[in-house]
Amino acid sequence: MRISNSAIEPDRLRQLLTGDAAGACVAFEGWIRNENEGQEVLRLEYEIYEPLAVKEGEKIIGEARAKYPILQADCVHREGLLEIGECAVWVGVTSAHRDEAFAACRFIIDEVKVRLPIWKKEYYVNGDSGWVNCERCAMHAQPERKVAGDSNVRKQCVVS
Amino acid sequence: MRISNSAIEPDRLRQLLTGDAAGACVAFEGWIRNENEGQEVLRLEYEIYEPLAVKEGEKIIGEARAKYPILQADCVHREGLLEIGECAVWVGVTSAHRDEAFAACRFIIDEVKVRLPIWKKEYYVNGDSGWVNCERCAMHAQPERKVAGDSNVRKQCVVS
Amino acid sequence: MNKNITVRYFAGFREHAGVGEEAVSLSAATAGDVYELLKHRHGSQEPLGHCKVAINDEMADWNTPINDGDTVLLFPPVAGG
Amino acid sequence: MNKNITVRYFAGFREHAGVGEEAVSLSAATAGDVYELLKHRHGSQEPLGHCKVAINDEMADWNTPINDGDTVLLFPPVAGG
Repeated sequence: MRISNSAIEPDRLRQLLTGDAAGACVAFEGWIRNENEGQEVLRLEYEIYEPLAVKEGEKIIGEARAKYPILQADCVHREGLLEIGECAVWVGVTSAHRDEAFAACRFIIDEVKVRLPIWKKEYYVNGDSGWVNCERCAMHAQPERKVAGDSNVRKQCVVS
Repeated sequence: MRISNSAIEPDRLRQLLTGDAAGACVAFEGWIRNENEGQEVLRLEYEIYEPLAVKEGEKIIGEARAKYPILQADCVHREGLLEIGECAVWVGVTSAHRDEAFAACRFIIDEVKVRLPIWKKEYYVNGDSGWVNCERCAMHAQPERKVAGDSNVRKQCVVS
Repeated sequence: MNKNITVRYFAGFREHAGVGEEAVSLSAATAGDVYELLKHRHGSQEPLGHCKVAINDEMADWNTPINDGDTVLLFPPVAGG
Repeated sequence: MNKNITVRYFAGFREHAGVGEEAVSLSAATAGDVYELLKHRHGSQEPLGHCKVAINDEMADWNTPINDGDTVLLFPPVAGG
Protein backbone atom coordinates (compact mmCIF):
# COMPACT_ATOMS: atom_id res chain seq x y z
CA MET A 1 0.00 0.00 0.00
CA ARG A 2 1.38 3.33 -1.03
CA ILE A 3 0.18 6.94 -1.17
CA SER A 4 1.47 8.88 -4.16
CA ASN A 5 1.75 12.59 -4.86
CA SER A 6 2.52 12.05 -8.52
CA ALA A 7 0.76 10.28 -11.41
CA ILE A 8 0.07 6.59 -10.88
CA GLU A 9 1.84 4.42 -13.47
CA PRO A 10 -0.26 1.27 -13.86
CA ASP A 11 2.13 -0.34 -16.34
CA ARG A 12 5.11 -0.07 -14.00
CA LEU A 13 3.05 -1.21 -11.01
CA ARG A 14 1.72 -4.25 -12.83
CA GLN A 15 5.21 -5.32 -13.83
CA LEU A 16 6.14 -5.50 -10.15
CA LEU A 17 3.53 -8.28 -9.75
CA THR A 18 4.88 -10.62 -12.42
CA GLY A 19 6.03 -14.14 -11.62
CA ASP A 20 6.29 -17.45 -13.46
CA ALA A 21 3.43 -19.00 -11.47
CA ALA A 22 0.99 -16.18 -12.29
CA GLY A 23 -1.67 -17.04 -14.87
CA ALA A 24 -4.06 -14.17 -14.19
CA CYS A 25 -3.71 -10.49 -13.43
CA VAL A 26 -6.69 -8.28 -12.60
CA ALA A 27 -6.22 -4.55 -12.20
CA PHE A 28 -8.72 -1.94 -11.10
CA GLU A 29 -8.25 1.76 -11.72
CA GLY A 30 -10.43 4.51 -10.33
CA TRP A 31 -10.47 7.52 -12.66
CA ILE A 32 -11.70 11.03 -11.97
CA ARG A 33 -14.89 11.42 -13.95
CA ASN A 34 -16.63 14.61 -14.97
CA GLU A 35 -19.93 14.02 -13.20
CA ASN A 36 -21.27 12.92 -9.84
CA GLU A 37 -24.93 12.70 -8.93
CA GLY A 38 -25.91 15.05 -11.70
CA GLN A 39 -23.33 17.74 -10.95
CA GLU A 40 -20.52 18.53 -13.36
CA VAL A 41 -17.19 17.97 -11.63
CA LEU A 42 -14.15 20.11 -12.50
CA ARG A 43 -11.54 18.41 -10.36
CA LEU A 44 -11.10 16.48 -7.12
CA GLU A 45 -8.92 16.87 -4.09
CA TYR A 46 -7.90 13.89 -1.98
CA GLU A 47 -6.86 14.41 1.61
CA ILE A 48 -5.22 11.36 3.16
CA TYR A 49 -3.92 10.61 6.61
CA GLU A 50 -1.00 8.64 5.30
CA PRO A 51 0.27 6.74 8.38
CA LEU A 52 -3.09 5.06 8.99
CA ALA A 53 -4.04 4.80 5.32
CA VAL A 54 -0.89 2.77 4.66
CA LYS A 55 -1.36 0.66 7.79
CA GLU A 56 -5.03 -0.05 7.03
CA GLY A 57 -4.27 -0.68 3.37
CA GLU A 58 -1.61 -3.26 4.27
CA LYS A 59 -4.13 -4.88 6.59
CA ILE A 60 -6.70 -5.13 3.78
CA ILE A 61 -4.11 -6.66 1.43
CA GLY A 62 -3.22 -9.15 4.17
CA GLU A 63 -6.90 -10.04 4.57
CA ALA A 64 -7.17 -10.58 0.80
CA ARG A 65 -4.16 -12.91 0.91
CA ALA A 66 -5.73 -14.89 3.77
CA LYS A 67 -9.11 -15.07 2.02
CA TYR A 68 -7.99 -15.95 -1.52
CA PRO A 69 -5.06 -18.04 -2.87
CA ILE A 70 -3.43 -15.12 -4.67
CA LEU A 71 0.23 -14.57 -5.49
CA GLN A 72 0.74 -10.79 -5.37
CA ALA A 73 -1.41 -7.78 -4.55
CA ASP A 74 -0.77 -4.09 -4.28
CA CYS A 75 -2.62 -0.78 -4.06
CA VAL A 76 -1.59 2.83 -4.71
CA HIS A 77 -3.78 5.85 -3.95
CA ARG A 78 -3.25 9.41 -5.16
CA GLU A 79 -3.26 12.40 -2.84
CA GLY A 80 -3.84 16.08 -3.61
CA LEU A 81 -5.54 17.80 -6.52
CA LEU A 82 -6.55 15.60 -9.48
CA GLU A 83 -7.99 16.56 -12.85
CA ILE A 84 -10.68 14.74 -14.86
CA GLY A 85 -9.27 11.53 -16.35
CA GLU A 86 -6.48 11.09 -13.83
CA CYS A 87 -6.05 7.79 -12.02
CA ALA A 88 -6.96 8.16 -8.33
CA VAL A 89 -6.42 4.59 -7.20
CA TRP A 90 -4.89 1.43 -8.61
CA VAL A 91 -5.31 -2.13 -7.34
CA GLY A 92 -3.50 -5.06 -8.94
CA VAL A 93 -3.73 -8.76 -8.08
CA THR A 94 -2.09 -11.83 -9.60
CA SER A 95 -2.96 -15.49 -9.06
CA ALA A 96 -2.68 -18.84 -10.79
CA HIS A 97 -6.33 -18.77 -11.93
CA ARG A 98 -8.62 -15.86 -12.67
CA ASP A 99 -11.34 -16.46 -10.07
CA GLU A 100 -9.15 -15.45 -7.16
CA ALA A 101 -7.63 -12.44 -8.93
CA PHE A 102 -11.07 -11.01 -9.73
CA ALA A 103 -12.43 -11.68 -6.24
CA ALA A 104 -9.40 -10.34 -4.38
CA CYS A 105 -9.12 -7.22 -6.55
CA ARG A 106 -12.77 -6.45 -5.92
CA PHE A 107 -12.39 -7.11 -2.19
CA ILE A 108 -9.41 -4.79 -1.90
CA ILE A 109 -10.98 -1.82 -3.70
CA ASP A 110 -14.27 -2.25 -1.81
CA GLU A 111 -12.47 -2.22 1.55
CA VAL A 112 -10.09 0.59 0.58
CA LYS A 113 -13.04 2.79 -0.29
CA VAL A 114 -14.74 2.39 3.08
CA ARG A 115 -11.91 1.83 5.56
CA LEU A 116 -8.96 4.05 4.63
CA PRO A 117 -8.77 7.57 6.13
CA ILE A 118 -9.16 9.26 2.75
CA TRP A 119 -11.45 12.18 1.98
CA LYS A 120 -12.49 13.48 -1.38
CA LYS A 121 -13.56 17.03 -2.10
CA GLU A 122 -15.33 17.66 -5.37
CA TYR A 123 -15.09 21.03 -7.10
CA TYR A 124 -18.07 21.66 -9.35
CA VAL A 125 -18.43 23.66 -12.54
CA ASN A 126 -20.96 25.90 -10.80
CA GLY A 127 -18.35 27.02 -8.26
CA ASP A 128 -19.56 24.88 -5.37
CA SER A 129 -17.47 22.25 -3.67
CA GLY A 130 -18.20 19.50 -1.19
CA TRP A 131 -16.73 16.61 0.73
CA VAL A 132 -18.07 13.37 -0.71
CA ASN A 133 -20.08 11.14 1.66
CA CYS A 134 -20.30 13.92 4.21
CA GLU A 135 -23.94 14.89 4.40
CA ARG A 136 -23.94 16.74 7.68
CA CYS A 137 -20.23 17.33 8.19
CA ALA A 138 -19.42 20.82 9.31
CA MET A 139 -22.92 21.97 8.42
CA HIS A 140 -22.27 25.36 9.89
CA ALA A 141 -19.05 25.82 8.01
CA GLN A 142 -20.56 27.45 4.95
CA PRO A 143 -23.80 29.16 5.99
CA GLU A 144 -24.05 31.21 2.78
CA ARG A 145 -24.36 27.97 0.86
CA LYS A 146 -26.91 26.46 3.23
CA VAL A 147 -29.19 29.33 2.37
CA ALA A 148 -28.59 28.68 -1.32
CA GLY A 149 -30.25 25.29 -1.17
CA ASP A 150 -27.78 22.93 0.52
CA SER A 151 -26.50 21.74 -2.85
CA ASN A 152 -23.06 21.10 -1.45
CA VAL A 153 -24.01 19.27 1.71
CA ARG A 154 -26.39 16.70 0.29
CA LYS A 155 -25.55 13.02 0.48
CA GLN A 156 -23.10 12.15 -2.24
CA CYS A 157 -22.17 8.77 -3.52
CA VAL A 158 -18.73 7.44 -4.18
CA VAL A 159 -17.35 8.29 -7.60
CA SER A 160 -16.69 4.85 -8.98
CA MET B 1 -11.50 -7.65 -30.77
CA ARG B 2 -8.08 -8.13 -32.24
CA ILE B 3 -5.64 -11.00 -32.77
CA SER B 4 -2.00 -10.02 -32.35
CA ASN B 5 1.22 -11.65 -33.49
CA SER B 6 3.36 -9.39 -31.35
CA ALA B 7 3.52 -8.59 -27.63
CA ILE B 8 0.32 -7.20 -26.12
CA GLU B 9 0.82 -3.68 -24.70
CA PRO B 10 -1.73 -3.28 -21.89
CA ASP B 11 -0.78 0.32 -21.17
CA ARG B 12 -1.39 1.46 -24.73
CA LEU B 13 -4.61 -0.55 -24.97
CA ARG B 14 -5.98 0.88 -21.74
CA GLN B 15 -5.31 4.41 -22.90
CA LEU B 16 -7.60 3.81 -25.85
CA LEU B 17 -10.48 3.31 -23.40
CA THR B 18 -10.18 6.63 -21.59
CA GLY B 19 -13.00 9.15 -21.53
CA ASP B 20 -14.19 11.92 -19.21
CA ALA B 21 -17.26 9.96 -18.10
CA ALA B 22 -15.22 6.88 -17.05
CA GLY B 23 -14.82 6.39 -13.31
CA ALA B 24 -13.69 2.78 -13.31
CA CYS B 25 -11.40 0.66 -15.45
CA VAL B 26 -11.00 -3.08 -14.91
CA ALA B 27 -8.42 -4.99 -16.93
CA PHE B 28 -7.79 -8.72 -17.05
CA GLU B 29 -4.58 -10.22 -18.36
CA GLY B 30 -3.96 -13.91 -18.91
CA TRP B 31 -0.28 -14.72 -18.51
CA ILE B 32 1.57 -17.89 -19.53
CA ARG B 33 2.39 -19.70 -16.33
CA ASN B 34 4.97 -22.37 -15.75
CA GLU B 35 2.65 -25.13 -14.58
CA ASN B 36 -0.64 -26.77 -15.54
CA GLU B 37 -2.24 -29.68 -13.74
CA GLY B 38 1.04 -30.66 -12.16
CA GLN B 39 3.14 -30.59 -15.33
CA GLU B 40 5.92 -28.06 -15.85
CA VAL B 41 5.17 -25.97 -18.90
CA LEU B 42 7.99 -24.63 -21.08
CA ARG B 43 5.97 -22.56 -23.54
CA LEU B 44 2.58 -22.38 -25.24
CA GLU B 45 1.40 -22.16 -28.79
CA TYR B 46 -1.89 -20.53 -29.71
CA GLU B 47 -3.58 -21.43 -32.95
CA ILE B 48 -6.43 -19.11 -33.87
CA TYR B 49 -8.89 -19.04 -36.71
CA GLU B 50 -8.82 -15.29 -36.97
CA PRO B 51 -11.89 -14.45 -39.08
CA LEU B 52 -14.29 -16.19 -36.71
CA ALA B 53 -12.33 -15.34 -33.55
CA VAL B 54 -12.68 -11.65 -34.36
CA LYS B 55 -16.34 -11.99 -35.33
CA GLU B 56 -17.22 -13.98 -32.20
CA GLY B 57 -15.13 -11.67 -29.99
CA GLU B 58 -16.99 -8.63 -31.32
CA LYS B 59 -20.25 -10.44 -30.64
CA ILE B 60 -19.22 -11.10 -27.03
CA ILE B 61 -18.23 -7.45 -26.53
CA GLY B 62 -21.60 -6.44 -27.98
CA GLU B 63 -23.35 -8.78 -25.54
CA ALA B 64 -21.39 -7.24 -22.66
CA ARG B 65 -22.49 -3.76 -23.77
CA ALA B 66 -26.12 -4.89 -23.91
CA LYS B 67 -25.93 -6.59 -20.52
CA TYR B 68 -24.04 -3.91 -18.54
CA PRO B 69 -24.02 -0.09 -18.73
CA ILE B 70 -20.36 0.15 -19.68
CA LEU B 71 -18.57 2.82 -21.70
CA GLN B 72 -15.77 1.02 -23.55
CA ALA B 73 -14.59 -2.57 -23.85
CA ASP B 74 -11.92 -4.29 -25.87
CA CYS B 75 -10.05 -7.58 -26.08
CA VAL B 76 -6.78 -8.63 -27.69
CA HIS B 77 -5.56 -12.22 -27.94
CA ARG B 78 -2.04 -13.38 -28.85
CA GLU B 79 -1.36 -15.96 -31.53
CA GLY B 80 1.69 -18.17 -32.07
CA LEU B 81 4.42 -19.29 -29.70
CA LEU B 82 4.48 -17.66 -26.25
CA GLU B 83 7.02 -17.95 -23.46
CA ILE B 84 6.37 -18.13 -19.70
CA GLY B 85 5.32 -14.73 -18.37
CA GLU B 86 4.01 -13.40 -21.67
CA CYS B 87 0.53 -11.91 -21.89
CA ALA B 88 -1.78 -14.18 -23.89
CA VAL B 89 -4.99 -12.21 -23.60
CA TRP B 90 -6.04 -8.77 -22.44
CA VAL B 91 -9.57 -7.56 -21.66
CA GLY B 92 -10.25 -3.97 -20.63
CA VAL B 93 -13.56 -2.36 -19.65
CA THR B 94 -14.47 1.15 -18.52
CA SER B 95 -17.69 2.38 -16.92
CA ALA B 96 -18.97 5.13 -14.67
CA HIS B 97 -19.03 2.85 -11.61
CA ARG B 98 -16.95 -0.18 -10.77
CA ASP B 99 -19.69 -2.84 -10.50
CA GLU B 100 -20.30 -2.92 -14.24
CA ALA B 101 -16.63 -2.82 -15.17
CA PHE B 102 -15.85 -5.84 -12.98
CA ALA B 103 -18.90 -7.78 -14.18
CA ALA B 104 -18.40 -7.02 -17.88
CA CYS B 105 -14.67 -7.77 -17.79
CA ARG B 106 -15.36 -11.12 -16.16
CA PHE B 107 -18.15 -11.87 -18.63
CA ILE B 108 -15.94 -11.12 -21.64
CA ILE B 109 -12.97 -13.25 -20.56
CA ASP B 110 -15.27 -16.14 -19.55
CA GLU B 111 -16.99 -16.12 -22.93
CA VAL B 112 -13.77 -15.60 -24.89
CA LYS B 113 -12.27 -18.67 -23.27
CA VAL B 114 -15.12 -20.97 -24.27
CA ARG B 115 -16.45 -19.51 -27.51
CA LEU B 116 -13.57 -18.26 -29.64
CA PRO B 117 -11.92 -20.67 -32.10
CA ILE B 118 -8.61 -20.63 -30.24
CA TRP B 119 -6.51 -23.67 -29.38
CA LYS B 120 -3.63 -23.87 -26.99
CA LYS B 121 -0.83 -26.40 -27.20
CA GLU B 122 1.33 -26.81 -24.14
CA TYR B 123 4.96 -27.87 -24.44
CA TYR B 124 6.18 -29.56 -21.28
CA VAL B 125 9.61 -29.73 -19.67
CA ASN B 126 9.54 -33.54 -20.07
CA GLY B 127 9.33 -33.21 -23.87
CA ASP B 128 5.62 -33.99 -24.20
CA SER B 129 3.10 -31.61 -25.66
CA GLY B 130 -0.65 -31.53 -25.78
CA TRP B 131 -3.68 -29.56 -26.87
CA VAL B 132 -5.43 -28.15 -23.81
CA ASN B 133 -9.06 -29.27 -23.23
CA CYS B 134 -8.71 -31.95 -25.86
CA GLU B 135 -8.98 -35.23 -24.00
CA ARG B 136 -9.74 -37.53 -26.87
CA CYS B 137 -8.78 -35.35 -29.82
CA ALA B 138 -6.78 -37.17 -32.45
CA MET B 139 -6.19 -40.03 -30.04
CA HIS B 140 -4.57 -42.10 -32.72
CA ALA B 141 -2.25 -39.33 -33.77
CA GLN B 142 0.57 -40.20 -31.39
CA PRO B 143 0.38 -43.92 -30.56
CA GLU B 144 3.91 -44.03 -29.10
CA ARG B 145 2.76 -41.59 -26.39
CA LYS B 146 -0.44 -43.51 -25.69
CA VAL B 147 1.72 -46.48 -24.74
CA ALA B 148 3.75 -44.19 -22.50
CA GLY B 149 0.76 -43.51 -20.23
CA ASP B 150 -1.45 -41.03 -22.06
CA SER B 151 0.16 -38.12 -20.19
CA ASN B 152 -0.39 -35.81 -23.13
CA VAL B 153 -3.97 -36.64 -23.95
CA ARG B 154 -5.56 -36.40 -20.52
CA LYS B 155 -8.21 -33.78 -19.77
CA GLN B 156 -6.50 -30.49 -19.13
CA CYS B 157 -7.94 -27.39 -17.57
CA VAL B 158 -7.65 -23.88 -18.85
CA VAL B 159 -4.52 -22.06 -17.76
CA SER B 160 -5.99 -19.09 -15.95
CA MET C 1 -26.42 -38.23 -52.88
CA ASN C 2 -22.89 -37.11 -52.17
CA LYS C 3 -22.03 -33.48 -51.61
CA ASN C 4 -18.78 -31.91 -52.67
CA ILE C 5 -17.50 -29.84 -49.78
CA THR C 6 -14.28 -28.33 -48.50
CA VAL C 7 -13.29 -29.34 -44.99
CA ARG C 8 -10.86 -27.42 -42.82
CA TYR C 9 -9.17 -28.99 -39.80
CA PHE C 10 -7.74 -27.08 -36.82
CA ALA C 11 -5.24 -27.77 -34.05
CA GLY C 12 -5.20 -31.49 -33.14
CA PHE C 13 -7.55 -32.32 -35.99
CA ARG C 14 -5.17 -30.71 -38.48
CA GLU C 15 -2.19 -32.49 -36.97
CA HIS C 16 -3.94 -35.84 -37.28
CA ALA C 17 -5.21 -35.27 -40.80
CA GLY C 18 -1.81 -34.00 -41.88
CA VAL C 19 -3.51 -31.24 -43.87
CA GLY C 20 -5.37 -28.07 -42.94
CA GLU C 21 -7.87 -28.32 -45.73
CA GLU C 22 -9.15 -30.86 -48.22
CA ALA C 23 -11.94 -31.38 -50.75
CA VAL C 24 -14.19 -34.33 -49.98
CA SER C 25 -17.31 -35.91 -51.39
CA LEU C 26 -19.61 -37.18 -48.64
CA SER C 27 -23.19 -38.39 -48.19
CA ALA C 28 -23.68 -35.92 -45.33
CA ALA C 29 -27.01 -34.25 -44.52
CA THR C 30 -25.76 -32.20 -41.55
CA ALA C 31 -22.54 -30.79 -40.12
CA GLY C 32 -22.65 -33.59 -37.55
CA ASP C 33 -22.59 -36.15 -40.37
CA VAL C 34 -19.43 -34.53 -41.73
CA TYR C 35 -17.75 -34.88 -38.34
CA GLU C 36 -18.76 -38.54 -38.03
CA LEU C 37 -17.89 -39.49 -41.62
CA LEU C 38 -14.44 -37.87 -41.31
CA LYS C 39 -13.40 -39.53 -38.04
CA HIS C 40 -10.65 -41.39 -39.89
CA ARG C 41 -9.26 -38.00 -40.95
CA HIS C 42 -9.50 -35.85 -37.76
CA GLY C 43 -9.02 -38.90 -35.54
CA SER C 44 -11.09 -37.50 -32.65
CA GLN C 45 -13.14 -39.50 -30.16
CA GLU C 46 -14.51 -36.31 -28.56
CA PRO C 47 -18.31 -36.17 -28.28
CA LEU C 48 -19.81 -33.68 -30.73
CA GLY C 49 -20.86 -31.48 -27.80
CA HIS C 50 -17.19 -30.76 -26.97
CA CYS C 51 -16.40 -29.58 -30.47
CA LYS C 52 -17.69 -26.74 -32.64
CA VAL C 53 -18.41 -26.26 -36.30
CA ALA C 54 -18.61 -23.34 -38.68
CA ILE C 55 -20.00 -23.34 -42.20
CA ASN C 56 -18.76 -20.74 -44.68
CA ASP C 57 -17.22 -18.70 -41.84
CA GLU C 58 -20.39 -18.61 -39.74
CA MET C 59 -20.66 -20.50 -36.45
CA ALA C 60 -23.18 -23.30 -36.98
CA ASP C 61 -24.89 -26.14 -35.12
CA TRP C 62 -24.10 -29.79 -35.67
CA ASN C 63 -27.59 -30.27 -37.12
CA THR C 64 -27.19 -27.45 -39.66
CA PRO C 65 -27.82 -28.87 -43.18
CA ILE C 66 -24.86 -29.15 -45.53
CA ASN C 67 -25.06 -27.91 -49.09
CA ASP C 68 -22.93 -28.69 -52.08
CA GLY C 69 -19.99 -26.28 -52.21
CA ASP C 70 -19.98 -25.51 -48.46
CA THR C 71 -16.76 -25.04 -46.55
CA VAL C 72 -17.06 -26.88 -43.23
CA LEU C 73 -14.66 -25.92 -40.42
CA LEU C 74 -14.17 -28.60 -37.78
CA PHE C 75 -13.08 -27.12 -34.43
CA PRO C 76 -11.65 -29.25 -31.60
CA PRO C 77 -12.52 -28.16 -28.04
CA VAL C 78 -11.41 -24.54 -27.73
CA ALA C 79 -9.07 -23.14 -25.07
CA GLY C 80 -8.62 -19.41 -25.37
CA GLY C 81 -6.93 -17.27 -22.77
CA MET D 1 -11.54 14.90 35.98
CA ASN D 2 -10.35 16.61 32.80
CA LYS D 3 -7.87 14.97 30.48
CA ASN D 4 -5.29 16.85 28.48
CA ILE D 5 -5.34 15.50 24.96
CA THR D 6 -4.33 16.50 21.47
CA VAL D 7 -7.10 16.44 18.88
CA ARG D 8 -6.55 16.28 15.13
CA TYR D 9 -9.25 17.25 12.64
CA PHE D 10 -9.45 16.07 9.02
CA ALA D 11 -11.16 17.22 5.83
CA GLY D 12 -14.46 19.01 6.61
CA PHE D 13 -13.77 18.86 10.33
CA ARG D 14 -10.44 20.64 9.84
CA GLU D 15 -12.02 23.24 7.57
CA HIS D 16 -14.68 23.99 10.21
CA ALA D 17 -12.29 24.09 13.15
CA GLY D 18 -9.88 26.24 11.17
CA VAL D 19 -6.97 24.23 12.56
CA GLY D 20 -5.69 20.72 11.90
CA GLU D 21 -4.65 20.11 15.49
CA GLU D 22 -5.19 21.57 18.91
CA ALA D 23 -4.58 20.81 22.58
CA VAL D 24 -7.75 20.54 24.67
CA SER D 25 -8.71 19.71 28.22
CA LEU D 26 -11.93 17.70 28.37
CA SER D 27 -13.91 15.60 30.85
CA ALA D 28 -14.06 12.74 28.32
CA ALA D 29 -14.14 9.07 29.29
CA THR D 30 -14.28 7.69 25.74
CA ALA D 31 -13.43 8.68 22.19
CA GLY D 32 -17.15 9.21 21.63
CA ASP D 33 -17.19 11.77 24.43
CA VAL D 34 -14.39 13.67 22.68
CA TYR D 35 -16.45 13.79 19.47
CA GLU D 36 -19.57 15.01 21.32
CA LEU D 37 -17.75 17.57 23.49
CA LEU D 38 -15.97 19.04 20.45
CA LYS D 39 -19.04 19.47 18.24
CA HIS D 40 -18.57 23.23 18.37
CA ARG D 41 -15.09 22.73 16.89
CA HIS D 42 -15.63 20.12 14.12
CA GLY D 43 -19.19 21.34 13.51
CA SER D 44 -20.49 17.94 12.40
CA GLN D 45 -24.03 16.63 12.81
CA GLU D 46 -23.03 13.22 11.42
CA PRO D 47 -23.99 10.27 13.62
CA LEU D 48 -20.95 8.69 15.27
CA GLY D 49 -21.45 5.56 13.18
CA HIS D 50 -20.63 7.50 9.99
CA CYS D 51 -17.33 8.75 11.36
CA LYS D 52 -14.17 7.02 12.54
CA VAL D 53 -11.64 7.63 15.23
CA ALA D 54 -8.02 6.75 15.83
CA ILE D 55 -6.07 7.08 19.06
CA ASN D 56 -2.30 7.48 18.91
CA ASP D 57 -2.28 6.34 15.27
CA GLU D 58 -4.29 3.17 15.89
CA MET D 59 -7.84 2.79 14.61
CA ALA D 60 -10.13 2.75 17.66
CA ASP D 61 -13.80 2.42 18.62
CA TRP D 62 -15.92 5.26 19.86
CA ASN D 63 -16.13 3.54 23.25
CA THR D 64 -12.35 3.21 23.60
CA PRO D 65 -11.26 4.91 26.87
CA ILE D 66 -9.28 8.12 26.62
CA ASN D 67 -6.11 8.61 28.65
CA ASP D 68 -4.28 11.76 29.56
CA GLY D 69 -1.77 12.58 26.83
CA ASP D 70 -3.59 10.73 24.04
CA THR D 71 -3.76 12.08 20.52
CA VAL D 72 -7.31 11.63 19.20
CA LEU D 73 -7.87 11.74 15.42
CA LEU D 74 -11.42 12.61 14.36
CA PHE D 75 -12.23 11.29 10.90
CA PRO D 76 -15.28 12.45 8.91
CA PRO D 77 -16.98 9.83 6.68
CA VAL D 78 -14.29 8.48 4.37
CA ALA D 79 -14.43 8.36 0.58
CA GLY D 80 -11.40 6.70 -0.93
CA GLY D 81 -11.10 5.71 -4.58
